[in-house]
Amino acid sequence: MPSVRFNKVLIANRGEIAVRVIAACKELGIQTVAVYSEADRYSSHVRFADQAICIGPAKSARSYLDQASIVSAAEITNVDAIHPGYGFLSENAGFAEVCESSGIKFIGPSPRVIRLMGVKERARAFMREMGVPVLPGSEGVLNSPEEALETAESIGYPVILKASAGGGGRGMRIVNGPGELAGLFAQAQQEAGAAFSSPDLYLEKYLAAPRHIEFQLLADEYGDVEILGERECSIQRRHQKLLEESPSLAVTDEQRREISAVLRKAIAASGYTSAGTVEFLMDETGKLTFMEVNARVQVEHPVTEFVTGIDIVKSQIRIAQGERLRDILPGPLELRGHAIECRINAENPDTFQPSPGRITGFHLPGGIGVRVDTWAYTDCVIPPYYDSLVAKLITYGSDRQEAIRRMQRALSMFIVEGIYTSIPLHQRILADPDFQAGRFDTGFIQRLLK
Amino acid sequence: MPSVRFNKVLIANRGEIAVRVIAACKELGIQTVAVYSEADRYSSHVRFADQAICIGPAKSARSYLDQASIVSAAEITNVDAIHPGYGFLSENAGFAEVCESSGIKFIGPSPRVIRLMGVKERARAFMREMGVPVLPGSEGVLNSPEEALETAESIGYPVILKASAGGGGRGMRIVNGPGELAGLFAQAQQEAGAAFSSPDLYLEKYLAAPRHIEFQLLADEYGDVEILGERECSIQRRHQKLLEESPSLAVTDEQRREISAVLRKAIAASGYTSAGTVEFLMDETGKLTFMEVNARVQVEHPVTEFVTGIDIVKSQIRIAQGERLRDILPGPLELRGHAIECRINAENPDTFQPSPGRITGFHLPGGIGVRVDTWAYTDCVIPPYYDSLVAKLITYGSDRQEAIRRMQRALSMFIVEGIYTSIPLHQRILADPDFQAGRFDTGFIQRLLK
Amino acid sequence: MTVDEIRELIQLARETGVAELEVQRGDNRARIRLAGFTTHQEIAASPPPFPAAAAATPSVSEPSQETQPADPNLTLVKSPIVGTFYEGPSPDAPPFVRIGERVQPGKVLCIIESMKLMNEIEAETSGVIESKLVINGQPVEYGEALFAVRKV
Amino acid sequence: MTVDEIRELIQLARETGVAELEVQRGDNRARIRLAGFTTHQEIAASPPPFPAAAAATPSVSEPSQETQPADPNLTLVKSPIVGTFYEGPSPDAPPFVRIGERVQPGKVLCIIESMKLMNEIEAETSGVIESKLVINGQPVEYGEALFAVRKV
Repeated sequence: MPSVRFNKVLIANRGEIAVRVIAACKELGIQTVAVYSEADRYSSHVRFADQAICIGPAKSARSYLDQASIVSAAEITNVDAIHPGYGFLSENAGFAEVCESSGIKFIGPSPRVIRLMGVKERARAFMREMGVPVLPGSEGVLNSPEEALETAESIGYPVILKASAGGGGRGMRIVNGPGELAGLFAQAQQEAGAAFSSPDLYLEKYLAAPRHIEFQLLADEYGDVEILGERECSIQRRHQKLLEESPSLAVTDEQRREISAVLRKAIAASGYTSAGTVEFLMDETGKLTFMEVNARVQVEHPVTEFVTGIDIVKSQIRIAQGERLRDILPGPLELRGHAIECRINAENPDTFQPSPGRITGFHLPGGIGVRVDTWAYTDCVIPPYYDSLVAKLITYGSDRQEAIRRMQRALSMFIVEGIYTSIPLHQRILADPDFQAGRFDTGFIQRLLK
Repeated sequence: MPSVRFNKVLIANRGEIAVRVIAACKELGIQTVAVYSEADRYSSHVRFADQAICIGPAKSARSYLDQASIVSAAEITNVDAIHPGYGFLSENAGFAEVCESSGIKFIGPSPRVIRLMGVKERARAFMREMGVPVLPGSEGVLNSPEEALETAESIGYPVILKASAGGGGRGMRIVNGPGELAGLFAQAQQEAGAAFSSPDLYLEKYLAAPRHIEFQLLADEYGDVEILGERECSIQRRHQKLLEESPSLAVTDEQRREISAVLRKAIAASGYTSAGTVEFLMDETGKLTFMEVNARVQVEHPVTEFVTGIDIVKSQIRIAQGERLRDILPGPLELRGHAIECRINAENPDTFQPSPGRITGFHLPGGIGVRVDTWAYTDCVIPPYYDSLVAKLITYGSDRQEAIRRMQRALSMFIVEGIYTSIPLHQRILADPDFQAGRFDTGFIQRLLK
Repeated sequence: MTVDEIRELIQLARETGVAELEVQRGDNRARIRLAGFTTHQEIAASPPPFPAAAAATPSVSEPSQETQPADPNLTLVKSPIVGTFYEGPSPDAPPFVRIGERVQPGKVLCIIESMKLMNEIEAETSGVIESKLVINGQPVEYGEALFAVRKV
Repeated sequence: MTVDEIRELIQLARETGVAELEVQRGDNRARIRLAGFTTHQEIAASPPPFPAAAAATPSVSEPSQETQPADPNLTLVKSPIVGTFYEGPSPDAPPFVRIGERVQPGKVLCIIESMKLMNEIEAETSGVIESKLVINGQPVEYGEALFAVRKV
């Protein structure tokens, strides 16, 4: 695979991640093509791309999820590659295949790897084989409620039933004892079948209040893998992350070394290329077990960029150009300082109702250690059709306390008028003594809001 | 000197540096008092401070330079300390004395040290004694044109006559041969007398096309000094810096070590405290010679903050609280990556005429490696009374090339409508092959604009 | 500018649903900004402020309702997909329609090629082809106007 | 533009419920932005509108021309310096002036202490003291209104 240079890249996404990818392309001297729905005509990604193509009406199914429109836009603009961002088509193996068959490089893992990681139970089995710790659970797909019962008895309750093709909580059931199992098995199977066209289930030990910790990886097309430390993502509400940080206070240096070593081996063996994230759960004893792989760039990648100094999106593009990781990375990996990200959403901080509408006043915080990733601007309209992310506010400090204090002052200087935002909620989180002490798990927000 | 905690600090400045100091105070949990002239009533520093006091009309002499008004404002708001920013009263030893005699801590060096550094020829003599390389020149103040002639003969033409109390080019004359000396001596003496109330002159070897390189220092009240590397500031137009970077391509590791060692000793011996900058000239052979000390925070301090990870303004405040440098700094000093600053001025990029007025559209660049320090916002008015600095745009990269490319993309995403800005000039500088190769000196802009 | 005149301007701003109105008459200038508006109005009616940018970018064209002509008897035929516009069934064949030709609903007007598929675009109204707005072989985006048809 | 005209403009802005009104007539310019213009959403969650924020921050008062009263017969005496307001020459002494008292130019109205110096503030116009706008011992900023004097 010789190294090529892309002349032009199409970004099959919208919002802040589209602006993020455009910035990376500009820094690499690559021309950009934005695609947009009618609702996003005045969005920043349209403004900052070299070309922009309207691909359909507001509804995602007919625009950002419409593979034919996007590939047509790529063909008429003659791009070399497509960056899918996150969400939408980013983990769609079929779309990656269509791109490749149209002679357009898909900036992400190969369709085969996307598929492997997309079938949760296969990814789990693969990681277990490679020596990555996984939660006790079924060996593969459960063929019957009886098999589930047997497995559950052997690992002990509570257990969780999960859809093999799943995600987002659908097809999941927590089982607290043998009496509930048969009924919940049937429910989960039905739900999984409806949501993912596959009723396959597997089962794991259920952790009531784990931490959610993920490791960032980069892998080139020559088998080189680098693990860029971890991110602490336990501050979530209904599986939606609100605040992320790196490093995690709960991960020891030894754990980081061990997990990085075993992941480097496993990821290389899987044939994974591009950027990706390996999600883990941490139980009360501090033990990390594999959960799943996100085969794309994550929303929260900037915290890793701050502590490593590595540009993850530029790395993705350069890997797709066939460059070697050792030429892309600035030197030996070194983690420095601490970074925190707050996802500023257009939503009522009390009721969590989305709050689309016109931003009548907008002032971004700046200064030392502050990064803002946003597509918004004064007088823009947050459309009601997509996710509510308005901006990502990321702060860096030489230690966690400095990063927290800096986030607090940046939030106090972040002005958004005309819509509700989650800024007051973030201020509550940051002021909480348990948060400040690092004592939290995925149940933190529920307790905070009680 | 026991360590104290300030409860409240008054910022005796305006614009971006006032906002910068407010941010530092917020991160330290210190209350802030802004002072403002009638022209700055709607400025960001007024908005973001905990209290704000109008101290006079637009004219600086009756507001930001009015010591009585500022000290009165400090007294009625009961602050513990005053941060002077840069410019205005920041290097006014008399003001520092008034503060101290009013029981208010002046965040900067002592009046004695400000005075020493303010008399250029005394500072030069001091540094020479301490072993810091200085340009060949007179031993002290020149008593007569004859003495000047003798000195000039011994070091060789061209030489430059400078006002001992001077700055900003006034009282300066370049002398190319003995025939010109007497006449230019008289002119310079007269100009110095008129501008600085002191006709004292000294003389140095004149360098036609030097680089301008400065070292950042921090010094605590216990004699500890740290040198935070250097900044390359040769991109200037009429002594006004337009673009700064750190590190300088022209400074070798060995030079950096040597100069840092000798400066650490000299600064400690001078009794210097707080932050400061030691300016050097570099001749064509790469030799560095001392020029002067700026006894305050510099406009371009953010490039050093990026490559060292040290918050210089917070360090100033903590030093003034009596804290020790070893407790303030996060660990052993380590320079990482490369940072560049562009000063975005409200001025016509072709004629250099100031361009005050209302900013009708304002969009800041963001994303990875981008920092913006500004007081401006959509719909703000740039007043005609003060300097034309609208924003400082600073980018960081793992190397100089990445920092340059990032600056180029950030400038392309920086939108200011309603006034002219220097953005097009910065784009020209960054695109220049000599600039990109690092081949430049203080004559660069003049050549670029020809 | 009298108060009555300004009142009239405000009334005008209300009626037209603009968010802000700035008027200058010689040395006189008035700027009006309205407080209450709904999202739906905004999306359709608001002029791009900083995104004035969008309109200024040459490669961005403006699809759908915004390109509806003022003349009520004129209808625009717009591309329902992204692709390449072809005026005839093959490079050598004559175009499906010519300027001045009368068309009925169902009449094929052009082909949009998208992902190697040839999609025939049919007339939805009857009328006379008044203009062809794109040239043969040109890429078109979603909602881009292809023909103007005059009702007769 | 007279005060009455500006008053009318403010009245107009109030009546029509606009968010902001800016009017320029030759050299004169007025910009009006109403405090209560926010939508329901903003009232709960949003911080004060940004550029007008200074006016909304309690510790900031508005000096000079902007605080001139609408009544043309009323003159404000403003502090020419930053300092502490004293109504009398010493803590025990009676105030220099009382409400309702008639003053002539040159009459000492109060003292502003600044950096240990006592600065006497004198009346510049003749009239009757209608109100004392600050209390004894209160810190005042530059341009802050101290007294309102009615022309008689």
